[in-house]
Amino acid sequence: MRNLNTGKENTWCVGCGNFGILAAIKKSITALNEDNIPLADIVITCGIGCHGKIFDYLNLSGIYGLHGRAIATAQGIKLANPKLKVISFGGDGDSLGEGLEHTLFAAKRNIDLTLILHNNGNYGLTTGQASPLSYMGYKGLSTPMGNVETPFNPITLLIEAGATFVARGYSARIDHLSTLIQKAVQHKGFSFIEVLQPCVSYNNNYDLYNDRCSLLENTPQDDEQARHLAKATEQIYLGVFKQELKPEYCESIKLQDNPQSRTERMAQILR
Amino acid sequence: MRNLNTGKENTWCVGCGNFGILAAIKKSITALNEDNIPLADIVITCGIGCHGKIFDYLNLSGIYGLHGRAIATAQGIKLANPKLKVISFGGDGDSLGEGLEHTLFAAKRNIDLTLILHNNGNYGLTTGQASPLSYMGYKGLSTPMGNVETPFNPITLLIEAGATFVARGYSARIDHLSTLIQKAVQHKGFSFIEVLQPCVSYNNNYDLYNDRCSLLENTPQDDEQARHLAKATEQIYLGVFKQELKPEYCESIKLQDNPQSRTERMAQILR
Amino acid sequence: MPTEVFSVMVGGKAGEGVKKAAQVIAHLAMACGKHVFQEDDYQSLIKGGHNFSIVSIGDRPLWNSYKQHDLIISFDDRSIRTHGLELNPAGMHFCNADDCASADDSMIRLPMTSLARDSYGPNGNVSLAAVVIFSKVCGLDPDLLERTIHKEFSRDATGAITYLKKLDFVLNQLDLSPLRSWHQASEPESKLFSGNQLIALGAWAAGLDLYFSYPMTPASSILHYLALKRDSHKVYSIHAESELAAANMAIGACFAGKRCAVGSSGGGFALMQEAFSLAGMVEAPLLCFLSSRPGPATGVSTYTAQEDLFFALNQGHGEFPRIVASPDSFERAFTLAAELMDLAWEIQTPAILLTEKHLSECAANVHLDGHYLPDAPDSLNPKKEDYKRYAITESGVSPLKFPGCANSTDADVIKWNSHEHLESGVRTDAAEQIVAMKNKRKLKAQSLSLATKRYQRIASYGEGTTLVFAYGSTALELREAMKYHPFKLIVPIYLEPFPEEELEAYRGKEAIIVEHASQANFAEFLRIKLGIKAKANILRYDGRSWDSIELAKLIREAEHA
Amino acid sequence: MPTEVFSVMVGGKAGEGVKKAAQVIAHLAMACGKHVFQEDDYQSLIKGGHNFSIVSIGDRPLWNSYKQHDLIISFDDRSIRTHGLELNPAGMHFCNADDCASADDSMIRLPMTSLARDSYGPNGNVSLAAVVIFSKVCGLDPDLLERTIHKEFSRDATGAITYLKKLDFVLNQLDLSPLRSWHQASEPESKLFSGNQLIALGAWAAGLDLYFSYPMTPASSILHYLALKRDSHKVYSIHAESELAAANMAIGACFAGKRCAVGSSGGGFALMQEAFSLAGMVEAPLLCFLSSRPGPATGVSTYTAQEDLFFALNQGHGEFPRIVASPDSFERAFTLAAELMDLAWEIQTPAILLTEKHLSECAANVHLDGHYLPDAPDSLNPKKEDYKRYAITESGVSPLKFPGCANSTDADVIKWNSHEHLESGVRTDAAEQIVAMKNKRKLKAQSLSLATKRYQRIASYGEGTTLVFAYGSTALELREAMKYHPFKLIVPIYLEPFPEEELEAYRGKEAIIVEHASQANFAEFLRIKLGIKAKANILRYDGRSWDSIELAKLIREAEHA
Ligand SMILES: Cc1ncc(C[n+]2csc(CCOP(=O)(O)OP(=O)(O)O)c2C)c(N)n1
Ligand SMILES: Cc1ncc(C[n+]2csc(CCOP(=O)(O)OP(=O)(O)O)c2C)c(N)n1
Ligand code: SF4
Ligand code: SF4
Ligand SMILES: [Mg+2]
Ligand SMILES: [Mg+2]
Repeated sequence: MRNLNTGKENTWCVGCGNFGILAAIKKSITALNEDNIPLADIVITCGIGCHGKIFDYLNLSGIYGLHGRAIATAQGIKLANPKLKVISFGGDGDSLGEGLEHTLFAAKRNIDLTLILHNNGNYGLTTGQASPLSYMGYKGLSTPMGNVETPFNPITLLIEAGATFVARGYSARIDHLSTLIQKAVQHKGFSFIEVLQPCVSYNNNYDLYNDRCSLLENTPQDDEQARHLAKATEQIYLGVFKQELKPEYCESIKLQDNPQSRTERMAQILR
Repeated sequence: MRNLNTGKENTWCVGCGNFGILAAIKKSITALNEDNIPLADIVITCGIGCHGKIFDYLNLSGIYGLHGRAIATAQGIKLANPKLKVISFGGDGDSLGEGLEHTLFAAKRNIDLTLILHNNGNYGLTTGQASPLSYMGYKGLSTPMGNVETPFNPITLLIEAGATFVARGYSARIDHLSTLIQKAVQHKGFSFIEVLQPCVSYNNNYDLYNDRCSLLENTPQDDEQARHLAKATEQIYLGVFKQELKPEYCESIKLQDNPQSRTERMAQILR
Repeated sequence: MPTEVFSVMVGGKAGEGVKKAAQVIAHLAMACGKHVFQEDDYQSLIKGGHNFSIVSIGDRPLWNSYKQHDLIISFDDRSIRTHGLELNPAGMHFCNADDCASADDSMIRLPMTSLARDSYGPNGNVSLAAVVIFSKVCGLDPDLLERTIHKEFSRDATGAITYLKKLDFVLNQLDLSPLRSWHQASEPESKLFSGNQLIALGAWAAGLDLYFSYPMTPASSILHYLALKRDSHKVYSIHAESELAAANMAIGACFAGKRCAVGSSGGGFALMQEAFSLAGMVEAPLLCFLSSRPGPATGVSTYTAQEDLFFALNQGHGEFPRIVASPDSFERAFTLAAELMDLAWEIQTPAILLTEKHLSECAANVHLDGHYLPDAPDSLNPKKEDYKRYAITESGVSPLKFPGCANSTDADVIKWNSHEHLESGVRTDAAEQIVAMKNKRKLKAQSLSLATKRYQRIASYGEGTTLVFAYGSTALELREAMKYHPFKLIVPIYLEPFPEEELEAYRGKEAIIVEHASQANFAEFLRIKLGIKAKANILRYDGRSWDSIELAKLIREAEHA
Repeated sequence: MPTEVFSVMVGGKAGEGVKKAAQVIAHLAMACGKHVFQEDDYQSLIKGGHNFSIVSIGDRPLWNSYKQHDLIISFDDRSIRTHGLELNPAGMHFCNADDCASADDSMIRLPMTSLARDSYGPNGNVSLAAVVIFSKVCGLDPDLLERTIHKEFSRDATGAITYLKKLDFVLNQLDLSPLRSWHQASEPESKLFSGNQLIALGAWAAGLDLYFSYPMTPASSILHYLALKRDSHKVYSIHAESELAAANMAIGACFAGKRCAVGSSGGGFALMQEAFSLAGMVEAPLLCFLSSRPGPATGVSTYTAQEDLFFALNQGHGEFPRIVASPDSFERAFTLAAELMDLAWEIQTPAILLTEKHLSECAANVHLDGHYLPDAPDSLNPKKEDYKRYAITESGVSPLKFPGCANSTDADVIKWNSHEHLESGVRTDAAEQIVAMKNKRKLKAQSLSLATKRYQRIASYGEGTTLVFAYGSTALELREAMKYHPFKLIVPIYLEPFPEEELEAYRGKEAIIVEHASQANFAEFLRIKLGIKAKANILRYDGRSWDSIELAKLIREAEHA
């Protein structure tokens, strides 16, 4: 298998949760490749933010897209070649702020791709402003007197929008996260993983996560239970909250390749 | 009280549900005015679509904004003058497609304004294409072989996003709808009303609604029950699904007027 | 008006089938070997209001619709009031006896609504009446009419035939003498196409597989047309959640090797600017159809304008090569869409086909023959090893590979990057690397200029001492105006890169410049590019198209100004 | 370099407080009566990598930072490698003995990291070391240093003082002879401001109440600065969910009578285009701060560029009057922000303050005195009765009323409309009404041209036979270059409406044109507007600012080209 490193200097802060995500994704890719998915069939997209830098550190094909639009770009790739496994990396500002609509519509469509949300509860790259997942009271440069908005809950929001695979991992639990990623990529339909990703510079919640994270015993039996468990705060549950099979978008629209040559097309028009 | 008609020729199709919404809003405004809200303090915004034409038929101040952005514009108005009662009219394509992010963030912020969603299950004005609320299988000009996406449920989506007043009305039940609107406007915080609005030209579901609509007996006791009732299809429930008091955005950011003159501001800068 | 043109106008409420009637009339005329030009005037409403459609018919190709008519059919009183004075001396005005308070004695009354109710039931629609009247007035073969009705009103063919019979009966009683006697000709070579249909087909001929769009008049009918062709043409129309989604999806699809396009009007393009700039940076062959209407903002949704020229030329932040071209005829709508697709892929940079409601939504009989474009050179055969997405080459154009496709292997890493990047596609902030990539894109701009020279970049029509400049569908209005007053019309088809070479002869010349804008934008453009001096600016900015006879007069006046 | 300028460079990792150190150094120099210019070079990363900051210090105002230094302080080895050669002959290079593998004997080693750890604990930060070294090297009063440290490093003042003492001890042992001996002067009249701070304050002075934004470098610090001033200045910064939200919110706030602004870089403005066009249509006084960085797309986030000129001039679909102006100095950033706020409200149309990372994020000592602008005439006193939002007036500007405010009554209906509209603000599709409103907006364009004449629209600096044109922060680089080679610099501050009158004297002249872009955009602009012939184009497009000495050389060369 091709080496997954690019040699690009890594510029994440020492101790950043993103390192765990990078390790987990490499593990997952290796496993998927062993499972007979050629690397050429794996494509990544990402938004702009600290999370996006993963693009430069992973020796995989893909698009380092615009802030907030990686999931739209990913859908375009999938529609053009449904054979590809498309994995999109999003920041919380990126995927649930600037690009919220694309995330929810991808879920609504149940298009077969995977969104990995780097939830660090802030805009890391632009120096720690509040994000849609920042807790109330969070002080960042755009909210120095404290954030006054209630954060979204990404798990329940994505369930509501229609995602058919919804899970939560933690960047410090690399093996668990890697298993989630493999499941998500193998899932036929839209899959979403919220990754709890401590940001040592602006939102260092390692202690909180290390204290409270625990694994779900089973996939919840229905959305209600999933919601209940996803919103729990005394325990922060990791694992698969929802997994369901529903018609997939590219299949529903009956996508087919059109091998017609230009002359054949012209002839068809003139017919 | 000022006459609420503008004299502008009404160009909705005969039988369109929008007439009921127009009647209900007039009733509500009259009632609110009797309740000592001056007309000068009531301001409307709307998006582009059949729904948006209500702007021209209502003799009220406001902004006929861009497609999808009416709720953002409304928030700007509210922030500039929190005393105003701001009512925003949105189409389903408008508020849950093009402008989805603004709708969900307004709810998340719990900013004190009212969104009235004209749910006609299609893009009426642009000749009936599928909308984010179109049912699976809906055939419109952009989906002639049938819509393949699962529609959002606007009630549960808005609850998920954080709206503190969430209700459903039906354009053919004008009195009930008018009461909902009054409650919504009086509610301190973000209020949302989904109005079932038959579109006689592209999605004529009067029969369905007349058959199945029934009033909620009480406001559900919690979100779970609200969700359950909002998703029911054998019965389509009308009424208030959620009502809750939470800190309001403009108050949370401690908005105050700044009466300082230019000279005083300059002096403060030089200090 | 020279008698060679016969013009029909149908007016009524939205929902009454005005446009449908006009389409069938156009088809009937074509069946008789005639040329047609159809224009629909409608507003943003679904039922009611006032719509009208014009079908101008001639023995030669027509480039515009006429505004005075030989036959007017008014479905309602408002139509009578609005169009009563647009009748030619020898013409006939038929009105609906069920709604004709303003009718005068010169008009012929038919109880169109009551007969429709009698035939179809309460929701009976008067559309067909116009077709039948036209057929009578032009002396058409009843057989041709009946066959056409069977085909075109198949949803309720029985009702339609009943209606036809009833109308026939009443019309026969009137004992009218037909204005024309047209007979069916051999199967016509041409078909009725709108500009938008031709744009869609041109792009499809050049390989379009996916169309990403969000509806916006006057571009929506591209989406609708392609959506209908899903199964027959294996082309997939994605109605995205917004224009932002559409444009970013399209770039993703390019990356994965599919030819695709996006389309909208000015407002939608305003939302696609960041993605447009992205296409410049990642070097995506993003093909855009921009169909203009009056602005700013929501503006006037269903009318025509050319206000977006500088906007289109300057889309997207940052510097990168782009192509902007505007079709001046129906045929060109087809070939240009294909050309721009090829050019976008050849140079790997975004292209805009700029047009207007007038061309997008008008229709004419168009003969698409074999004189179609050859395959454009492509750059899809990169060297096997050590693939670099942004390899610096002499032309500035780098080889393209697609993931998981035949042209790439498991060893290829294909990275597109919205940041400034190295040849490998990995991000960079280094000063020398920034300069290297910017220089590469500048090189591409030169290659682009060269490449466009393979295509017809300007058109010229007519003869005369007066020089007139226009672009886009204004050229159509002018070509028809030429029939009434001679002048030489020069039309740049390509606007960026600008075809200076072909236009060198006109540098510094005086000319009359005609455009649909309130500021003389195109005139300013010509001044900048060619130093053209405006002898006169003929501007129209009420959203309506010109009557070509009127336009000819304006040009004559401008000559003497 | 003339000895009048003393330049300090601090280099190290992001997170080590490089910029903070530079700021304190600048403050110390100002306390000694000096003028300063600070520039920060950093990349998109939070910790690690390589950042450096320059503080150039002089006895006269400085317009740019210098790229050769009298004092270099390297916190890490990478800094030594990167900047080792930038030392002036008599200068000193201090490096961190804990990370200095590449140091040579000419450098002075201090165990900055270990001492910081000893003082603050394991997370000790070396920032302060640079301040102490500077203070020693320039012979500053220890008292001044200690007071400053108390104020500026108050988060852990005890740690800071300990660190100071330890550094002092080591430095004293080295027995250095200071390069300068500067003494505290009287309280300086000027303060250290970045361009962005001045833009924020200028707008606030002119009434800014609400700032709507989404963070994007290099505009973010306007948001951060204003957010901090919430309680003291009663100004409210809304970090919206996107740029689209920000711009539409701002238009809503204008409607309700509040002065507001939006700000972003090119990518964010690409997303605001539809709203920008809306502002044109509804006639909203939308003030925009556009701070450029290299594009296209995400481009190079933390560097400077002037690539967005034509983009800024042509924003938004459709035709409407707009204002684009670019500050050429720190003081102008302040006054121009205020002027543009006034103009936007006077004419009720959008305005763009176009600037670049170089001005936005560099800082200098600026003396804001009373020579501030008078109130601009406003149009807020409409007639009492029968209010019409879009009443057609001689100037094209209609009276403004605000709902629920003192200037309106319960009878007033105030309708803003994104569709073409009647005077009442109700939508229209009618041909004559469309024309009437378009003419009204054309009238406003004329009124705008007149109104801008009240302000200083061009600046000119220096003397000489060589004519040089530039705009924006490039003027700063050139004003400093003038110290090394004489030329006459002409700077249009207003770009739209373009101040042709003031520049008439230069029409058709030859000039050297200097800009930060890969294509000669500004040169093309000057050719279009004034027929200026480019004797030479001096372009820089690696994102970096010029060394003014280097720039002076380039100009000299260009003269002889
Ligand atoms: C259109 C646009 N707006 C703003 C930015 C600036 N920007 C870059 S990353 C970012 C936020 C990053 O936050 P998040 O998505 O949470 O990613 P993180 O850095 O936390 O991983 C912003 C605002 C941009 N690049 N593009
Ligand atoms: C940016 C932009 N894109 C597209 C349009 C065209 N457009 C106008 S209304 C509309 C959809 C209307 O649907 P909806 O919001 O559901 O309103 P309805 O007509 O059904 O009431 C669209 C696509 C537009 N005006 N602006
Ligand atoms: S700022 Fe936060 S998210 Fe970004 S690299 Fe540093 S620790 Fe990681
Ligand atoms: S199209 Fe539908 S929503 Fe629009 S006016 Fe007609 S019935 Fe109403
Ligand atoms: Mg984040
Ligand atoms: Mg709708």
